[in-house]
Parts: sequence; C-alpha cells; structure tokens
Amino acid sequence: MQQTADRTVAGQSADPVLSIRSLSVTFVGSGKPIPAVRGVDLDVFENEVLGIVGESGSGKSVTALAAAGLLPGSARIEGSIVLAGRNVVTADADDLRRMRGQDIGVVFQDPSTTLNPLLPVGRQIVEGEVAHGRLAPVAGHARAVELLREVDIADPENRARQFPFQFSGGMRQRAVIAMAMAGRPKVIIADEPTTALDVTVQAQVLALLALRQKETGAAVVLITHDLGVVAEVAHRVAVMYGGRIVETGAVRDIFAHPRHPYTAALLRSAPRIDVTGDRLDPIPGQPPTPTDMPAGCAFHPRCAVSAGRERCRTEAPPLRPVGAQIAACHFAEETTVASAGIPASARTPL
Amino acid sequence: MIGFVIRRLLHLIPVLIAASALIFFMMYAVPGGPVAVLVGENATPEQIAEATRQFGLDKPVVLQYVEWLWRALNGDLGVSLHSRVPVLQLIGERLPATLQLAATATVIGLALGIPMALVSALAQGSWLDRVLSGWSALALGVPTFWVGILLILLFAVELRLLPAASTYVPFWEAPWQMLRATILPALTLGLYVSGIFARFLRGSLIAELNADYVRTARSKGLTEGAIVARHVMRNAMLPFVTIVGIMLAGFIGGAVVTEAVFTYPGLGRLVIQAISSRDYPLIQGSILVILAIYILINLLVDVLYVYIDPRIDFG
Amino acid sequence: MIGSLEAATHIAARVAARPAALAALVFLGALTLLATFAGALGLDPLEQDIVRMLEGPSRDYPFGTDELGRDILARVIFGARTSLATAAGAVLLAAAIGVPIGLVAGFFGGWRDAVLMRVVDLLLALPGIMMALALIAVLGRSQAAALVAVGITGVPTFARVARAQVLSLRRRDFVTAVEAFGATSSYSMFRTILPNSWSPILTQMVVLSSVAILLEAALSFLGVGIPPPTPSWGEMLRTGKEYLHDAPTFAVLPGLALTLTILAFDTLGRALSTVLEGRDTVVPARGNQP
Amino acid sequence: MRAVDGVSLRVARGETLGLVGESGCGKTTTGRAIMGLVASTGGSIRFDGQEIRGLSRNDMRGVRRRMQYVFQDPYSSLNPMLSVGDAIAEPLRIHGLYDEMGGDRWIAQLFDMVGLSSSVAHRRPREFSGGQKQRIGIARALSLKPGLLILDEPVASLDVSIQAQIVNLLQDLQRELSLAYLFIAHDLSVVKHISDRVAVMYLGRIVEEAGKSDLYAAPTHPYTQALLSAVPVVDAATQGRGPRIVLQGEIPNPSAPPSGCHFHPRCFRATERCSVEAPAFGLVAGTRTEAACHHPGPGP
Repeated sequence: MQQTADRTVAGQSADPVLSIRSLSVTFVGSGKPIPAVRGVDLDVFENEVLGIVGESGSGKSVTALAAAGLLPGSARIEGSIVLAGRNVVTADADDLRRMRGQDIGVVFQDPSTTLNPLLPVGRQIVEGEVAHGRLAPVAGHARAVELLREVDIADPENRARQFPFQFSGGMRQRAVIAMAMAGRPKVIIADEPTTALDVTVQAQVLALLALRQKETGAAVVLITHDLGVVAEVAHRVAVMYGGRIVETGAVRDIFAHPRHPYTAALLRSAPRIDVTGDRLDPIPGQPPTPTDMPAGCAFHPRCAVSAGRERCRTEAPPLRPVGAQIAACHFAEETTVASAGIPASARTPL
Repeated sequence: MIGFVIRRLLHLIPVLIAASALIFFMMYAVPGGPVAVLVGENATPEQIAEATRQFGLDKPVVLQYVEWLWRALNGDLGVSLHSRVPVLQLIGERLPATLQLAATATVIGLALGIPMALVSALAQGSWLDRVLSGWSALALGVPTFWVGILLILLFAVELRLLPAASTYVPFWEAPWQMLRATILPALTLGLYVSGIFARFLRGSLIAELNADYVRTARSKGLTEGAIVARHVMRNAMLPFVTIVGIMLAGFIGGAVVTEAVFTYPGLGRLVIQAISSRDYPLIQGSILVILAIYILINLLVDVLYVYIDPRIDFG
Repeated sequence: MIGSLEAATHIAARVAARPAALAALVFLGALTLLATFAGALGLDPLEQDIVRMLEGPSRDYPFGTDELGRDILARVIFGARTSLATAAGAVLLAAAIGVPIGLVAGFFGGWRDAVLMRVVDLLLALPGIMMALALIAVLGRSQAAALVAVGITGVPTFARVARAQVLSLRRRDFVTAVEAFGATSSYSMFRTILPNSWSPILTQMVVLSSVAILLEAALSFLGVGIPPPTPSWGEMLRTGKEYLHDAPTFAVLPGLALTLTILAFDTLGRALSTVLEGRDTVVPARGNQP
Repeated sequence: MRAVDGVSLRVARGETLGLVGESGCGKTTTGRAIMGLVASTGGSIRFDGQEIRGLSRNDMRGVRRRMQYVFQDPYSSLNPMLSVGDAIAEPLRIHGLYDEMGGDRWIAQLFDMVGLSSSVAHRRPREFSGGQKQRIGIARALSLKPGLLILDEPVASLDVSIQAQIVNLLQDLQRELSLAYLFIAHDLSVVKHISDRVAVMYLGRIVEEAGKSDLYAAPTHPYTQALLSAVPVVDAATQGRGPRIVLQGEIPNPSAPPSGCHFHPRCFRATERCSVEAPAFGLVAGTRTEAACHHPGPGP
C-alpha cells in the first residue's frame, strides 16, 4: 500500500457519522462489577480511518463493540453513541437491527470462527442484505460473486458456493470484509482484523481494507495493538489506556510529537524493524486491570513524568488540546519530542 | 455415497467379529462350562456325553466359534434350549414390537425435548429456564420403573382408562388400538428421554449461541429467530444427532425394565427370560442382533452427519 | 500438597452456595447417617408381623407393611444401606479400572490407544443394563455380582473421561515442559497429569453414583440383582408392583426414596461440574434406560 | 508429514540465533526436535561437540540438563497445581539435584535473577500476570544452569509494553551467564533486536541465514525481502514508506509443499527452473549471506 507523506485529516468540518459521548461500559456478573470503559468521547467522520490503539484491558474493543450494539447482556452502558443520527444506546432491538448492514458493519479478529462452518460463504455474505429485504433471494448468488470479486478473490463464481473450511485464513478475512461491506455501511468496525494472520497475509488484507475504504468513502474504525498498523493505515488515532482515551489526533502529529507520556513510552518501548538500537526502553510495571484501577491518572504508577507529583495520584486529567492534538495529562507540555522521537540517524533504510 | 456406506460397513466388520467372539466365549466363563448349562447340574455322565457330542463341544473351542459364526452369518443362530424354537424366529417375533415402542418413545422424547431445550436456551437464566431444567432433571432422574408404576396406578388402577399390561398391536393394522396398548410404556420411555434430549440440546444450543459466528450474524442485522433457525440449530444438531442415535439404539434391547413393568412382549424381555433360564444360544443370538442394530444406527448417524456437515466428505 | 484442604473447603463452599446442591448434600448426608446407624434405631427389616400384612401407613408402621408383614420404613432405611454401599463400591471399581485404561491409552497413544479404545467402544455398544444382565448371567446372582456388574458398565465412561483429560493436558505446555526437563513417563503421568485430572474424574464419580444406584435398583427390580431377603429398593418395587390394588404405598414409597437419592446425586454432580469445570451440561454418559 | 526438511543451524556459546518464519514454516518443530520432544528422522544434532540424536533415554536426560526450553504461552506452561517456587524447583527435583545445586538459596537467587521477589514462591501461577509468569518460566529454565536456551516465541503473547521488559531481561541474563539462545519468533522486529544472526524459514526449509545487519539491510532471498517489506512500520506515519512487495497468494499447506523451491508459486523472481529444482543452500556470491535461491540478489 503506497501512501503519500501528505495525508489530510479528512472530513473534519462535516458532521461525524459516529459520535460517542461520555461512554461508560461496566460488566456486571456474579463477581465484582468490571468497569471496562470509563468515559470515552470520540467522533468518526466519513471517509477516514480512525485507529484505536491500546494494550489488553484498555477498553478498545469494548468501545468499538458498543458502537455496533454488540455487547452482551451483562454490559451496563451509559452515555450516548450516535450513529447516523440515531442513538445506539437507547435504540430498541428492531431499530438496532435495521442499522446493521446499512449503517454499520463489523470485521472481527479471528476469521476461523467468525463464519458459520456449515453454510456456503456466498450465502453468508449476502444474508444480511436478503434479510433486510434489500436484495431478492434469487439475486443473492450473483451479488455474492460480485462482492467476492471486489475483495480480490479469484474464481468468485465457485468460491461463493464453497464452505469456510475450503478457504485459507486470509481469504476468509477477505470474505468477512466483503460481508461487512455488503450493505455499503457508513461505518466499519474492524476489531484486530489482522492479528490472527501471518505478516505477508496481513499486508494483503490491510491493503485491501484501505483500498475498499477509499473506494466506498466509508469510515473505518480500526482497533489494534500494533502501532505499525495504525501508522500505515489510519488517518487519525485514539490511544486508550485504562478504559479512557489518553491522547487523540492526526496520526502524523501523534507519532512525531506524542504529548501523553504513555503514548511516548509505548513508541519507545516497542522493538522496531526500522530502527537499530541496542537496548529497549520498557514501561515499568503492568497495565492496570479494570477491577483494580489506580486513582487519579490511571497511568501514574508507571509514569516517569508523574514521579513525586500529588496531582497525578489524585486528579484524573481531562482531555485538552496540546499542540496539534488532544491529550489527557496534567503535564503534557513536558513530554517533548526528544523524550519520544527516534533520532533520524538511527533509522536504517529498508 | 454408496461407497461411503460400504467403506463404513467394512470398518465395522472387525468390531462385530470381536463382539461376537466376546459373546461366544462368555459361555465358557460360566462355572461348570457350557455343558453344565446344557444339561443341568444333576445330569448323568451319559447325558453329559450325549450333549457334548450333540452340540459339538468335543471339537476345539476356536473351531466351535468359527462354526457358530459361520452359521450365524447364514442366519442360523441355533435353537433355544428352553423352547426348542429357532433363536432367529423368537427374535423375529419380538423385534417389530421393540422397534415400534422405541420409535414411538423417541418421537415423544423429541416432541417434548426439542421445544423445552429451545425455550430454555433462549431464556437462559430466567425462571422459565430454571423450571424447565428442573423438569428435565426430574425426567431423566426418576427411574422409569417407578414412573411406569405411577402411570399404571393412575391410568389403570384409579381411572381405569388404560390396560396395565401392554400388548403389541402393529400400528398399520389398528392405529387406535396400538396407541391404547403402547401409550403407557412409550410415555414412560419418552418422558425419560425427553429429559436427556432437553438437557443435552440446551447445552449445545447455549454453546453455539456464544460462538463467534452468531455475533457475526447479529452484526449483519439478522433477527434472533433467524439466527437460531438458520445458524444455531444446524450447528447444535451435529452433536444432538449422535445422542438421539445412542438413545434410539439403547431402546432396542435396553428397554428391558420398562418392558418388564408393562409386560410388553419386546426383545428386552426375551433376553431377561433367556438369562434367567440360562438359555445360552438365545442370549448369544439376541445380544448379537442388538449389537448389529446398534451398529446400523451408528452408521445411519454417520450418514446424517455427512448431510449436515460439509466438512465431512464421502471420501 | 499445601492448600489442598483449603481448596477442598473452597469448592465445598461454592457447591453449598447453590440452594439445590445444598439440599442434595443435606439429604444425602442424612440418608448416609440413617443407613449407617439403622441398626441402632431399633429398626428391623426382617421381623414379620404376620397379622398385619400389606397395611397402609399407620402410627406403628409409618410407611405401612409388606406382603410378609415387615416394616416398610425399616426396609427402606436398610435398603439405603444396600443401595449406597453397592453404588459406592461399583463407582470405585469402575474408576479403579477405567481411569488407568484411559490414562494409558491417552498417554502412550498408538496401538495401545487403538486396542484399549476399541474394547471400550465395544463395551459402550451394549446398553448398560444389557451388559449388566449378561455379566450376572455369567457370575450368578449375588450382591457382589450386582456390584461388579454395575461397576463394569461404568468402566467405559471413566476410561473415556480420563483419556480425554490426558489428551487435553498433553497439549498444554506444562506437560511438555516436564518432558523437556528430562522427566520419566511415569513422572509426567502420575505427578503432572493425574493431579490435574481429578476434577472431571470426581465429577464423573458423583454423576455415575446416580447411574449406579439406578442400575442396581433396576437389576433388583428385574429379580436378578441383590438376592432376598436383603432389603433393596428395586426388590421392594418389584414386589410392591404386584399389590398396586391393595397397598399402593408399598411400591410408591420405596420408589420415592430411590428417586430422591438419584436426583440428589445428579444435582450434586451438576453443581460440582459447574464449580470445577465451568459447565453444567452433564448428561449421564452411560445410557441407563431401564 | 515432513514438517522440517534438511534444516542446518549453528548456535555458538553466548550467541543468539534468531529463527523466524510464518505459521507452518516448522520453526517450533525445529526447536522441539533439538530438545528431543519430537522425533527427528534424519540428520545430526551436536551439542557441545557430542552427537545427541539417537541417544538413550538416560544419556538424553543428562543433555537436557544443559539445554532448556522456554514456552510461548506463560498461561499454559506452568502447572496450575504447583506453587511457582515448586515450579522453579521441579527440574532440580526431577534430576535429583535440588540440594546439590543449593536448595532454597538457589531458588531464591533464581527469583532474584528474573526480577521477582522470592517471597511470592508459595503462590499459584494464577495469581501472576502474563509477564510475571514468563519470568517464572525463564527462572525455571535456568534452574539447572543450562548452556543453551531454546526460546519459543517467548514474548508473542505479551502486551507491547511488557515485551520490552522480557527482551531486556533475556539480554541481561545472556550477558551475565554467557548463555546461547535459539530465539524462535514470527516477529521480525523482536528478532532483529535480540539476535546476532538470523535464519529465515519457509515451509520446513531455511531459505536464508546471515548476520543480523546483513540480513536486515541487504536480504538476498525474495521471501526474506517480501517478509521484511510486509512489516508495518511506525515511521510510515511521519515519513511515508517506499514501495512494498505484496506477495500473491498464501502459505501453502505444509503437508503438501510445492515442487522445486517451495516458494516459487508466490515468488516474483521465479523461473522454470525454480518449479523443478530445489535450490541448494550456500553462500551468495559477493556477500556474507547464505541462501537457498536460484536467483539471489538485491530486492526488486
């Protein structure tokens, strides 16, 4: 996938297609309630790829599944999620169902389990469209073939009749992308879509996802733990930690000038193929678990900037504009380029 | 398809041979050996010698087995020691009764069990689920012979609506009478098996409802009804078909107790009679037939699998 | 092993937190106590009161009397002793034979697995009651024969559970790790795999207890189980069935005791399965249809 | 099925050899074959100059003392029934060396070496996070003072911020104890960071092996080139990126690999010869790199 260095943040002036305000998600079960998401605000605009990055337990997947209305019954959801003018949180089951397919589509992580093993792939791809009455059952096969062709699957005529076990991992994920896009949705949630794939296949699938996004003008919310994937595919990024967004802005700005100490530390700690260095710079300690969240800023026990600062331990920092982006740190101005950036001399050409 | 069935049948040959050997040599484990069984404990030496020769017991054991097996393959399972009637004929008289009872009971079990499992799985954790789960625990836990006795007490002794002893009436000859004659044992077995069906299917339905592909189907905007009908049911049916097959096979010959409660003339009671009178050719013959039927039902289940699951091909 | 007692207490507490399981535990506890101290209660299951045969419940005989004028309550309580003891023996026998078979088959694989599992499949092919009947035909009728017959029918279940457990554990890295350290096969099998297999085996033992009680009662009901005059629930049902017109409680009350005991074991087994393995879909693996 | 075919590797004392490849390439099987955990059907494995393939069970026990394995999944590699202290001591007990190696003092020292307090020794594995469990797994592997550690994807299941901690720990331990590492991974960035030399596997064969800087700067095998180019890089955000080699198709089924060079159906340089003749593994002219390719050379 070739990208020009000059990527504009698209559509910022228009209304967002997906707008999340003060979203909190708590899972209640037999044990202690688990607050997985603790106050998230997020806008997604048409014709852009928004990356959400974070480690396990950061709440990135829960946020995205909440937007698609796919959380299990044990989830208590507060706040609002407005998708194409309708609030997902308060919508009833029928409204929600009608929004799926045409307003929102989902690509899941593990393509080996997201398809029903007993039904032909083609039928599964157009099933939603047929169920919504947007496609006549007799036209199903032809439409499935067309969709498979759009995601570069060779011999779509026969492939549509085959079953998932006859597809390779990458082909299954292409089929899932075709399925998510079958109803031309305004927003596509891609939850770790390439984590289960090999790196050469990941490259194919990411390229395809970016191409289909550009062709359809849909908004894509890409959830991943891989900073490299965000850097290559996303236009904007939201970094999540401990159930909150700690920093958000254009990918270029954030990767060049991270303002939140967590973002900076994450960029420094990851081993990189394009950089030669002797020693990694790890983040000390563990990511917090939702049931055991530190008071104040959730990152303070692992943060170098917060050392000895009372305010970080007691007061949760709000998101505020810092430089070109928005960050949630009381001392965001202290996170400098030098502490985060990689010296150009260390870069090795590929 | 035919090739598949033939291959499966070929695989079953060693199983049948091993089983038949086991059944045959069982007789030699009896104290006193097979001769004692044939002539009784107080026989004279002449009687023993006569029986030994007559039944070929003076030949090597392996040869006896091979001869027995060869005759069995040719449809000759010997003669009942007790009634001197060919074993195959005795079994032939009882088999239709057993098959009819087993089929009726399975139909009752499915008619009760499948809806119960569906309601339970879709309303998981609700009071309705708890009531139905309790009911299925009761249905599969309460001994069938006690249920049978209670049913007799209610319908035969108190209400005098139905006969206490059931008889075999072929369905195609007199369907209404057949129902009257068979309903109590069929209901007894049907209730029991509905508990097994409901509990098992509920479990696999719940497992399937939590599968990733169901979340995918929801993300496409399918109704819950369509998800259950088109996606979940089919996947949950795979293990369920096996259980139905096992239960159906179990009723052929395994419904001994229920047949005894209602004095129903089935295969199970034939075996009981054979065992209590130590009628070894009859025991061997009926167990062999029961095994053969079990194996056939398993084959049927395998064939059904091929139709439900595209991952298994005929090859 | 440090903390096993602690773990056992923890599991017991979690099982007891489920009301149905608690009720089952209390019932089985009371029944065991009654059965153990039945003699000390002054009850006699064999004493005949020949002027009072086939009576309904009364002040003297709360459960009534049987066709020989014996106290049905006493016989039900002594029947519990027969039933529980036979079932316990049978389940232990089944586990003692079945678990090693499954362990060996799963651990060594290859021809051992093929041969052992073929035999197990063969045993599974016959309905449980049919196999028990055939064994009794060979062994003759006695309480020991009933125990062995019921026990042998449980062997395939334990073999399968143990084998499945070994196979799933062998895929886990900590078992491979022990091999990588240079441990012997017996070390991996008895020190690593077996201690990690007790929960499904224990669950299966409780579940199979209900099957064993049912099967023993069925054999006695058919007249080939525990020989009279030893009191057994199945035998009482068999006789009681002949007097449904005159003394309906004769068949009904022993049947109730039997049913409650079976349900209690079943409930307990499911609770254990939920607590230990996180799923509650235990279907008695051995078709027990009488 | 032939999972690994004619693989040759050398690891020198105190050195890290990275073994990279995608799923089904046989890298884990290679590691396990060296440990004798899977049977190998041919070839030679020499350890400290001694041939260990075909050793008796007893002799192999001795070898296993000096070579240990660290597993990918810290959740499944620790016995849930043992306390972590017992887990670390288990290899010592199996070899009957617990007291000889220093008993409790040595165990406490091992906890210290991997950055944990020995006061947690009585706890069960479930009380630890993934990163901590991996530290325990490393301490366990070190308990017999081995010379070689086979590390099978030791950081793949850890969060990014924890991966760096473990990588640094492994580097420190290697320096202190002059350990040799065979580091098996699919993540080219981690491998680049920790290795001295790197070998790339594809469908059961080594396709290229070189010193780290040569391999990453000037790969000669088309597969290595594609693999390196496929890795998403953070700098793309600010610098953009050059042309990428996107391979066609996917990794074939390892049980039925293609004829000739296994990579030829996906290769952008394949010729007639590649589909017929398997290329020999050898030094590429004018480089210090060894590769198995009929048409080695700089990228497209």
